[in-house]
Amino acid sequence: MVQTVAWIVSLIFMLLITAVFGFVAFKSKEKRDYEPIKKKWYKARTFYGATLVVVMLIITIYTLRELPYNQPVYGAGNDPTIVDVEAIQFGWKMSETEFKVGEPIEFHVTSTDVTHGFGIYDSELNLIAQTQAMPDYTNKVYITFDKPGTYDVLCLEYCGLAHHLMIGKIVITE
Amino acid sequence: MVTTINKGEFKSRNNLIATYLIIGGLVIAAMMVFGILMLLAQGGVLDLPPAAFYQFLTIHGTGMIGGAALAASAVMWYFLSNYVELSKKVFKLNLILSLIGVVMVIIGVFSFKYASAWTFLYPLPALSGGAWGVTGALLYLVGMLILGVGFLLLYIDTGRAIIKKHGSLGKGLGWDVISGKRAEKDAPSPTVVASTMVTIVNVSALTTGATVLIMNIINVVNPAFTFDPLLAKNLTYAFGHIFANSIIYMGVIAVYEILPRYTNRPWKSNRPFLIAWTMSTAFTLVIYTHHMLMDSVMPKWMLIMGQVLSYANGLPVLVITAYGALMIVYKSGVKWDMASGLIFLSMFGWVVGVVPAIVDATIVVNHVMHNTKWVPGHFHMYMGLGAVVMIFGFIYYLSKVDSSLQTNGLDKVGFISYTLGIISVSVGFLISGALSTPRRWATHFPEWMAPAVFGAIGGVLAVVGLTIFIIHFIRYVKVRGTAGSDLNEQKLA
Amino acid sequence: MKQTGLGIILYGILVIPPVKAYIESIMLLHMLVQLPLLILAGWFIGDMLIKKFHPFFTAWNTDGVPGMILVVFITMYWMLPRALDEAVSIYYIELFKFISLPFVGLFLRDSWKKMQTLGKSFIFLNYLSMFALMAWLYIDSPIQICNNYLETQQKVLGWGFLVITIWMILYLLQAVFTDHSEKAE
Amino acid sequence: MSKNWRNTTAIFLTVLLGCVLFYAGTDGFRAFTAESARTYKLLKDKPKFPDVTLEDSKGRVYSFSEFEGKYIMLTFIYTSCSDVCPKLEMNLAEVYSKVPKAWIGEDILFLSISFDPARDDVDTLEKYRKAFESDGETWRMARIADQAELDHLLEEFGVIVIPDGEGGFTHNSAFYLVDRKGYLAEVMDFTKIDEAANTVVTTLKNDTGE
Repeated sequence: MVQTVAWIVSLIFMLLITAVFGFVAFKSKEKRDYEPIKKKWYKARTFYGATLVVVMLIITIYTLRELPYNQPVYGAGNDPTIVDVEAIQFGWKMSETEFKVGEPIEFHVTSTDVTHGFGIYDSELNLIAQTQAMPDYTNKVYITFDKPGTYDVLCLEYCGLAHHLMIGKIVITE
Repeated sequence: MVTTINKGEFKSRNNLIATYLIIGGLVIAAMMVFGILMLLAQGGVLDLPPAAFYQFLTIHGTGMIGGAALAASAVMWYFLSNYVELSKKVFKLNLILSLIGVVMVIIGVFSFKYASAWTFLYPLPALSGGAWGVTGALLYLVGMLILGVGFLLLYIDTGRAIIKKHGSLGKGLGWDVISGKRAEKDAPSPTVVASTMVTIVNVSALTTGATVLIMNIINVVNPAFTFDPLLAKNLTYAFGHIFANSIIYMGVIAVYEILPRYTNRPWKSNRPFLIAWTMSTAFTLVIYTHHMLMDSVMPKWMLIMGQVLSYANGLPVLVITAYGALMIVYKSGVKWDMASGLIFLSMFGWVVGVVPAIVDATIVVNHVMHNTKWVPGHFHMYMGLGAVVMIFGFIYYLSKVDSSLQTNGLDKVGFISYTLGIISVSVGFLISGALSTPRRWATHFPEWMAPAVFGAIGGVLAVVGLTIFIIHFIRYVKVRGTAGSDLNEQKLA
Repeated sequence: MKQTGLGIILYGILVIPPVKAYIESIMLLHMLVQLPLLILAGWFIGDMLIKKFHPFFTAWNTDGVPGMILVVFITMYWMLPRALDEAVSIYYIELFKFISLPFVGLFLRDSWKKMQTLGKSFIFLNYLSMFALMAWLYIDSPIQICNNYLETQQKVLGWGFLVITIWMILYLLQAVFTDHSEKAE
Repeated sequence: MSKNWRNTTAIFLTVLLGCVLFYAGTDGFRAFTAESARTYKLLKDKPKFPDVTLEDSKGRVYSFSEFEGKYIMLTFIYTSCSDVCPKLEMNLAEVYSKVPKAWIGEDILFLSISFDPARDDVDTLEKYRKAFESDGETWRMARIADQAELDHLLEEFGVIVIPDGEGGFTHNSAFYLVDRKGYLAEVMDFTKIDEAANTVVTTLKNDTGE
């Protein structure tokens, strides 16, 4: 799951940074001339900077391969179900709410009043996809559910006093 | 460099600086209390009506940004005035306008129930679903506009002063040194470079902000005038992102100025440093699009740039500023006290806060983490543990050089309490985010409550720490100037 | 004195009925040509007037702020879509246009040189964001804002404002990034 | 301060003057466009509907005074209009459906008036009527054949119609409600259907005493 990966990666890097700062703080009691330190660590910086750039580049390329904005390629005879979603203060109007496992679905999301957020949660309350619901614009979510169950649609952009009550339901059957 | 400033002038400058910092500090502390109340409500401990929750949310965001920006601008002004000639009148005017703006915002939120969150996403101010009326919206929006005017005047003045001294803003960023036309030893000081960057980005941000605020005002007064909501969103986030970010870029001046004095190692602008700051200037202006990664109607290249440049924007701090701070401290025999400790902590806070930010700026991650509590997790870390700590580090520094006030064990308790507190708050948020908890929800499902309560407890610790800091600062204000010489700061190292 | 003559001639041309009618028939010309030219006429005429009434201006417009406030209010008034509409359909609003705008030019001339960099920059940035907003309003508005002009003209005006805004941004960029150190010394 | 009192006074006066200018120029910060100013003025003046001669989609010719005793919900349109008018009429249909059946025909009539009599003859109006599923009785479509009468009406009701040179017109749009005596009672934003329906229902409720 993406969230777990994100959390673990962040944790590792944050702990690494903590270790570095801790180490430097620990070593700060010693007193040495600045010039040799500068010379040595400037050189190390070039290496460190270059490594960082390379790592970032690799991650960038890796994570940009598949974007949620891209419409999936549908097989012949496997046309997606298009669901019109309209957000209003404070509820969801969906043209359809019952789907089958494996059915490709396109949610076409818009809003009639203010900006809302269209977030699909699985039955364990994990966010699995989202987009913004904007007036005058239609954002799309491409998704194929692979597990049956009841999914919730929560509003993810603050839209007014009943923002947290804006919950819709989707049912996925086998 | 300070030779021209006489004693009296020095004192009145510090008076004004102290006023800024006290107001900023108190506002931040008060906003933390609102933050704790919100977390308690989300944790199911406190029964807060949703209307009150969203009013708190609005005031918390607005107040934190406003208070921290005010205090950070005092840090910048204090050090920048050593290099260029700033107008004290304008500095005072900004304070007055800010206070007027704050009062209007408070009245709008609490007396007229205005609660659009500090992002006031168009057309929410006009379409509240009956929750608030035109008066509340106008008080808030006009209040923000007045606040913006004050800050705009301040940055026009810093820009004017920098141009007068250095010739142009390009030279303030050291472009002639980068291009090799000028020697590295004649480069503008880090303070000037950072101030130039802040001037450029904030004048842009505030002009943009004024446009979108007036646009909202027009829409509130006459809903028949409608605007493109996507463009409005772009402008709102461009303004909000830049202005919020500038706080840490103002605060970091304290790091550049204070660390060298403690370690007796100079922090000079060299070419990589200048390049890094020019990069920061450019990136800060354009990476706001990472707030819009979930608007698939945006041009795709802009969203991809949003990810790529957000990554790149981590480089200046990771490779230059934080690295530089570590180098300066490493084996320096630095004397640790409250000021140097807080300054070092602030660099840690900034860097560590960059990590979840970069993770979230990744489009595939953003797809399931945008607008979850992961986002406040990252910015509570780098604002709470970075920017705010820079400000309080400066406060301890100021009280040290400008008075004979000693720190004691209580301050150390404050330091530890605050650090642990903010770390708990941030980690609480990050865990909530990893659990998909949506951000800005007045109530939580039971499975999301525990981290909120944990965060609230952390918040209490942080407020305790912050209160100790503020008490120290108020004691300093009372005994100011007792160090014998106001020019003491020059001799600190 | 030459300028004053020029200003009077310009003003004279602008009030010639056919010229006036033609300019006012096109929204873009009305707002972005006639109004600025009226201001310009006032600026030129101001050459003599300011010298002649020097004591008055020194006493009442010492730091340039009062004059600038008038300038801002009057120009803002003329940016209201309604003002433009009524200038065409109501004669006394039209009259007010031909009187108020030359005064804007006059006060602008007197105030601009008296104001400090801070005030001038602030005013400049203010107009920058105001013009950007106008561009947005006129280009984006799905409704017809003015009753006397077609929606397409409205859009053209919006683009006109956008061009001005971009031009102002470019001017600002060159102003802050070109070297001013010689001047400062 | 004393040295510069004139300048200070001038600042004060100019700010005051500016506010007065804006207050006066926007009817007390109420109307920023000529359209809103028009609505505001109409509601203040409440003009009487002039007695014009109408020709409706069924070819009947009668004068407006025949409607006396009933509320009239009005729109101004032309049938070859491709942008605002269809929307205006669609919204009118929605308002129509929201008014309780008991009142329709008895207490209130709906009427769409064409200001393009040259092209909108009886047949064209009939086609237009069908397109919007109006019954032609309780919601009628009509033209005013006499140009002078038409111009007078448009003038009275502040409707500005500019030919765009390509056969179309640019015009301002709204819902108008005329009371039983033929005086203008309300001008409503045609984009806000619910609000307009509410206003109509409330007015009728107060009037019929239910």
